[in-house]
Amino acid sequence: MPVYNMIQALNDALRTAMRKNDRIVILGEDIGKLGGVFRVTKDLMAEFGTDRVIDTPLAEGGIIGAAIGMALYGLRPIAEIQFSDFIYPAFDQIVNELAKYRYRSGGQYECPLIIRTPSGGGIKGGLYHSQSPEAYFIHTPGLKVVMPSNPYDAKGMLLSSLDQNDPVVFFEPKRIYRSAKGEVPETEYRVEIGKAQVVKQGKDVTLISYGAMMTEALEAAEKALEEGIQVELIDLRSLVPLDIETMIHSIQKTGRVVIVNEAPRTCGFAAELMALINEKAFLYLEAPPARVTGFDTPFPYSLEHDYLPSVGRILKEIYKTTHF
Amino acid sequence: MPVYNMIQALNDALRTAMRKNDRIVILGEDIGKLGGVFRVTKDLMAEFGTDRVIDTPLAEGGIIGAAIGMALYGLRPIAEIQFSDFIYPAFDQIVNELAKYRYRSGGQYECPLIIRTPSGGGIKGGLYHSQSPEAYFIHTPGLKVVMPSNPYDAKGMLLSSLDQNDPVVFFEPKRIYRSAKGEVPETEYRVEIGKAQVVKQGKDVTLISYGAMMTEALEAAEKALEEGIQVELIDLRSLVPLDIETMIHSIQKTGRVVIVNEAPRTCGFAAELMALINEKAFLYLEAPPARVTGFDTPFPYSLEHDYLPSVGRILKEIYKTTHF
Amino acid sequence: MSAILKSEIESNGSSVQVLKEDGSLLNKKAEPDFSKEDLKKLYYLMVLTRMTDERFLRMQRQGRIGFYLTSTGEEAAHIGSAFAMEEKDWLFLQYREPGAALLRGFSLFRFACQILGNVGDLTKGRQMPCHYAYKEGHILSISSPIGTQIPQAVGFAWAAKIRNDNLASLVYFGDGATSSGDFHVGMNFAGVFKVPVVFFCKNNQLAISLPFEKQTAVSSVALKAQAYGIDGIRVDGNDLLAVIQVTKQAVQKARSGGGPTLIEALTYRIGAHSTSDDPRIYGDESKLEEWKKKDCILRFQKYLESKGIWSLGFEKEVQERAGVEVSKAIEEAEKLSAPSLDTLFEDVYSDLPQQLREQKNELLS
Amino acid sequence: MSAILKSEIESNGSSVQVLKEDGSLLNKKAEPDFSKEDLKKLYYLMVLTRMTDERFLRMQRQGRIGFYLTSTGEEAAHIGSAFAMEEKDWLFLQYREPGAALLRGFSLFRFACQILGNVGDLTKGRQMPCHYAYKEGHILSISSPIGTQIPQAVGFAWAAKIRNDNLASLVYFGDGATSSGDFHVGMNFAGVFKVPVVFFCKNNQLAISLPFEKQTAVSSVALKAQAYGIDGIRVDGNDLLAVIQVTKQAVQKARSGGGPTLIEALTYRIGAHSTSDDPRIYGDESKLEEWKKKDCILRFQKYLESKGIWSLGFEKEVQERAGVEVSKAIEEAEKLSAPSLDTLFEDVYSDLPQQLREQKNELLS
Ligand SMILES: Cc1ncc(C[n+]2csc(CCOP(=O)(O)OP(=O)(O)O)c2C)c(N)n1
Ligand SMILES: Cc1ncc(C[n+]2csc(CCOP(=O)(O)OP(=O)(O)O)c2C)c(N)n1
Ligand SMILES: [Mg+2]
Ligand SMILES: [Mg+2]
Repeated sequence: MPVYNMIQALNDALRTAMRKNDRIVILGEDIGKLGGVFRVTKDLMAEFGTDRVIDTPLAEGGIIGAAIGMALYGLRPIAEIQFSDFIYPAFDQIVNELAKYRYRSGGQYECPLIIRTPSGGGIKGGLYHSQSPEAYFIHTPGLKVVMPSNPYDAKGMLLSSLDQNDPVVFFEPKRIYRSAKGEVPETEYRVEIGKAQVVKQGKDVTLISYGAMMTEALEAAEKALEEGIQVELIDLRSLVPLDIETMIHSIQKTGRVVIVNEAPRTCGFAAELMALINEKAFLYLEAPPARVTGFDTPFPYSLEHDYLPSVGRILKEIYKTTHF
Repeated sequence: MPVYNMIQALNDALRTAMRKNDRIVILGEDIGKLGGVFRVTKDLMAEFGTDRVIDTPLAEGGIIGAAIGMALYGLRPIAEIQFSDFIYPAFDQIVNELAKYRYRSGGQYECPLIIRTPSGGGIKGGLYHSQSPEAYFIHTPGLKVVMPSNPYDAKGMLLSSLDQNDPVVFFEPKRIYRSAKGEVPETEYRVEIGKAQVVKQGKDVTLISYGAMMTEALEAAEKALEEGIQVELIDLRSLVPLDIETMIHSIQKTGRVVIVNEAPRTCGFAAELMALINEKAFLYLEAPPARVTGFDTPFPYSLEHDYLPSVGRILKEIYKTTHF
Repeated sequence: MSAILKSEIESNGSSVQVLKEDGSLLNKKAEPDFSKEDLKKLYYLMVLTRMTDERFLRMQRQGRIGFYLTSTGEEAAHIGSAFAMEEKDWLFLQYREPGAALLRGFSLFRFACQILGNVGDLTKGRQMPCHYAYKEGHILSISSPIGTQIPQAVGFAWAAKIRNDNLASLVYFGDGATSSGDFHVGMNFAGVFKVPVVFFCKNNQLAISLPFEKQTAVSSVALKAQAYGIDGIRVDGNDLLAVIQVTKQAVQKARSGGGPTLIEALTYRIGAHSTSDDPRIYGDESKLEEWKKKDCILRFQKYLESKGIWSLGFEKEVQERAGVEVSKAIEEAEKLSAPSLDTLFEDVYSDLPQQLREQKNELLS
Repeated sequence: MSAILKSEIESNGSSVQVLKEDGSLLNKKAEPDFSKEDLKKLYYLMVLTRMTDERFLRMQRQGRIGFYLTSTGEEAAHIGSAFAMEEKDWLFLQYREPGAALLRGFSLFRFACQILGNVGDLTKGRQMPCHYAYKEGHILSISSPIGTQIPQAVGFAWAAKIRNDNLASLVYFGDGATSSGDFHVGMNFAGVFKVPVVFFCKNNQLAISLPFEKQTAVSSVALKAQAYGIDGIRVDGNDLLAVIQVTKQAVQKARSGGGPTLIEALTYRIGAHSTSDDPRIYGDESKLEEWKKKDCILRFQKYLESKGIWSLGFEKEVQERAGVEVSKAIEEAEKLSAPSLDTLFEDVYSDLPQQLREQKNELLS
């Protein structure tokens, strides 16, 4: 089995799917000859031609608007937004149109469109190449929202996304695009959308994260073990739909939970998870659910590693929670 | 003191402020001769002329983009977005530009811009004249977000918003535009941004809401009293910054809390309030914080009153919480 | 297609006409050779559309429906253009083109059900009146946000081109919509990728209260095509025959790989923007009177009269037939009740995810 | 201003030139009467800008800075236009106009601090390199999202007009930016309200990897002005004198109430898009070679030579002075350390609200 990084796994997923289904077209800025600024679409234009690998003008609203039309027609478009920080010119098309098309047409139409977009900080990108805007989309009914944290899931979830008859916003944690490596089957396998993964079992405290933050979370879990704290680590992977069972099941066991994500705190996804835990496992809680998140500021440049949840900050919350 | 509805109070606030400060300009679609589709800007063009009351072409991105430029210049623009459902074409300008201008310029520039926009359902507006998108803006550092629930606050908070040197998204709960009436001083008074109001004191359970939902919340509180439950009802009014003290103080007393807002549930503001309550008052909680919200669907037309939190649904949560 | 019109599908500001305002032919050679059946059908549809508007407007005033949008005065623009498309083509509507939907077989009964938002509504009572969707007739879903359908129509037609399916899409929008970012990106994409789409701007010279001359500083929407390397043409929107001809040429050009065309149909909004609007506050009375005189149905009627098709008897018959059709549809529709509670949760996704199942139980319990 | 140019500020596709490619005058009458001082200053600035680019590029390769964007080959376009504005005017930059900032007094030291993101950075180390803000020099804050500055510049100039302040704004953007919705809404608003703004498009014929002919189907950005009732003009972007003249005319027109102008400066991106880019994958080698020959500094140098200003000795002096200036600035800047942790929480709001106070304590404790 080849060992791929995230970029290679995603490239492989695209190629695999496009070979099998000629209704798949991909479109975005610089995805053609250049192969995308991160090379996720490398060599695809050479193989599939300019009708199926489309370099668009600089207009995210045009990319998503046109992709919606393609999906309505019966194609399976995969749109790339170069950085998730630049998704907002398409926000109206995504939240008012894409997310609501099935509903408002009474189910007559459907819009199976995948929006791939790199997100997250830690690459010295400053305010506009580092954002984690997933909460905006999680708050929008009609969208599915996923974020894999490793090459295996990246390929398997991208292929699963193509099975969905609903729009999927597919966030790619760009900080670990190259650093996350792993074995990736050459076959056309699936990783189910809507299922979390228990990465590490433990009985003392549940640690929940997703995306690039899984790296810090895992390290924190390992460090905590050195102090005798057994952390159960969950990679959500799929944010909408959410695997509530796996999460609640773990908390029923541990009674303690720390949530880690890098977006700004207020009204972020960690808040929603805390709310759900309150609703579904209140009586099991032996400490308040805690969150380690980005701060409520724009994303900085020089101090980005102070902004991002660190192993240290996660550990601190793990200790606080276990000693509550 | 005159008795005004919300529209009259807002109109009065605008006139009062514009008479005093000639740097205030207002701009938006149909706000001139027509006076806005809800008449909030009625007669202002006649009084202040077309340089200060500006009917714009149909482009929300243009309205906010231009208003940012005006604010940077030193004017005090107040932009109207005709319905908050139509704010998304300006989303990029709001979240990437307006919210971050001060930060990214290292404090060299500031952007004191007020965005007034009617929001919320219950007026038979269907998917696109009913939305409550406040969570998107609450999740965006750099913005202040408010929503008054009565004419007195509407005028007082609009005048206070003009004192802020930060951008303010000013949501107007349009369902109660005409139905909410009250005495409104003719003077230039202020209602402080960042202060909640305890509308009704009670010792059994804290009920938190804002905007049009205050109507249902108050009715539920009164009904609960008939059953012997003393509800403490809080009108948040200001969502960012949030009056955490008032909220926590109340919960420390009651140990129980129900939150009501009409936006879709997942990742909505109620989740954030629940998270904050966990963080700040966990040991006081005698029952899990509960939320009554809109459902995770687009906003419907025929069934809108089933979608919106009703007195019945609120009461049910109050009972559940008090009998936990 | 006559050469007279053909040469006009170029970027210029002048306006194409076939019928003079008195209904006589401007140029004999430009007359299309439609069958009497077609001419009668078109006339009926225009009358039916206007009558439908009147009836729903009245119902709104009676409180029987919540909201309505008329297309009075603009029937030729949208019916003519829809007529010029083939059945296999797809139409993206703004909201003020009921005649186009009726032409595509959207029954008045379904229309009434949509307006009432009842169980007979194909869209399950989810949208405001006049925001329907009718896949069977190749009518996409109408939404309120202005301009959003424009890039969607581009993507749709583009997909057909990619699949080598020989069909086109036509997208309607108003003069107000030309100011939206979506207009710009849609036009630009269509130009770059030579997409088989027809952009059809119904310039009724008003966007709620804003007159066209304040919407943009250019004198004609058609001129905007030049920014995208696209052909633009302005047609007299109250001239049914000219609208049909110009649209036919545009769609033929699209199908044969010639790329998109922007058609501007110049007309005027005779009624209010919607039942929520009060044009007395901002309206231009003299312009309104001027345009009322140019009524598109009257002009076509005079043409039909000159062809020996229209007569007082014919008119009476048309009016009666239309009247019965509308009445019956409304009567049938009003018998139906609101959609059931569980429909609230359907169609958000292709399935019903757990959280919606729970929320549904919450509401129904 | 010479009549030769004046007549050119009209919507047409042709390109204005003052200097031929060999540096000789196309038309004697079009020659501006700049002082020797000004000509020398302009030359120095162009050389300094290019040298700054080279030095920072090298530093990036050495790992001393994280990212950089050069403007090589495009110096005339942005320096000439900035020079044409008065000091009281305001400039909205995209990101590839360092010479404009230097002209406005943004010191190389401050520039280097911004690139290093250290305590000397006026913007407190918050943005990527080349995204500065310099209020003292009337330079607005640069952001990454393409096109956003366009409607902002319109609003800014419009505010000046409302206040009867006699000043204008100029906004820079690339050919790629013309596809954004913000370009459209900004242009349209400016046309409707006759705003004293100059739209300055540096058409370097590339947007990262996308060549201009795939960005839009129209042959010239200047033609897009027609969609908005605005004057459009294409100028040879490698001709410093032509850029200055055309911009001066546009800003004078703006000030005198004549409304906005769209200037397209045709040039070419000689370097990579940024240090993250690799143009070997997509570049057009022959076009690059062709444009390298049209270098703007060389052309201006030849003109100066013909005026007896430029000589080998002069060149050496300029190079040395610029070299020292750059080296000193970098040296000084590299002495400084990163901003302190508490700056993370400053400037989100005018004050520090409670939740940020708490988060700050969380981080610092
Ligand atoms: C993005 C957006 N902004 C504002 C509105 C409110 N609105 C509804 S219709 C309309 C005017 C549309 O004018 P035009 O496109 O000319 O169509 P017409 O109504 O004249 O047929 C406006 C401003 C909207 N629906 N969408
Ligand atoms: C809204 C948005 N989308 C995408 C990007 C990524 N991006 C950065 S620069 C660029 C190309 C810009 O081209 P142009 O406007 O011609 O300027 P140039 O770089 O050629 O000077 C792109 C696509 C962005 N910054 N903003
Ligand atoms: Mg109109
Ligand atoms: Mg460029």
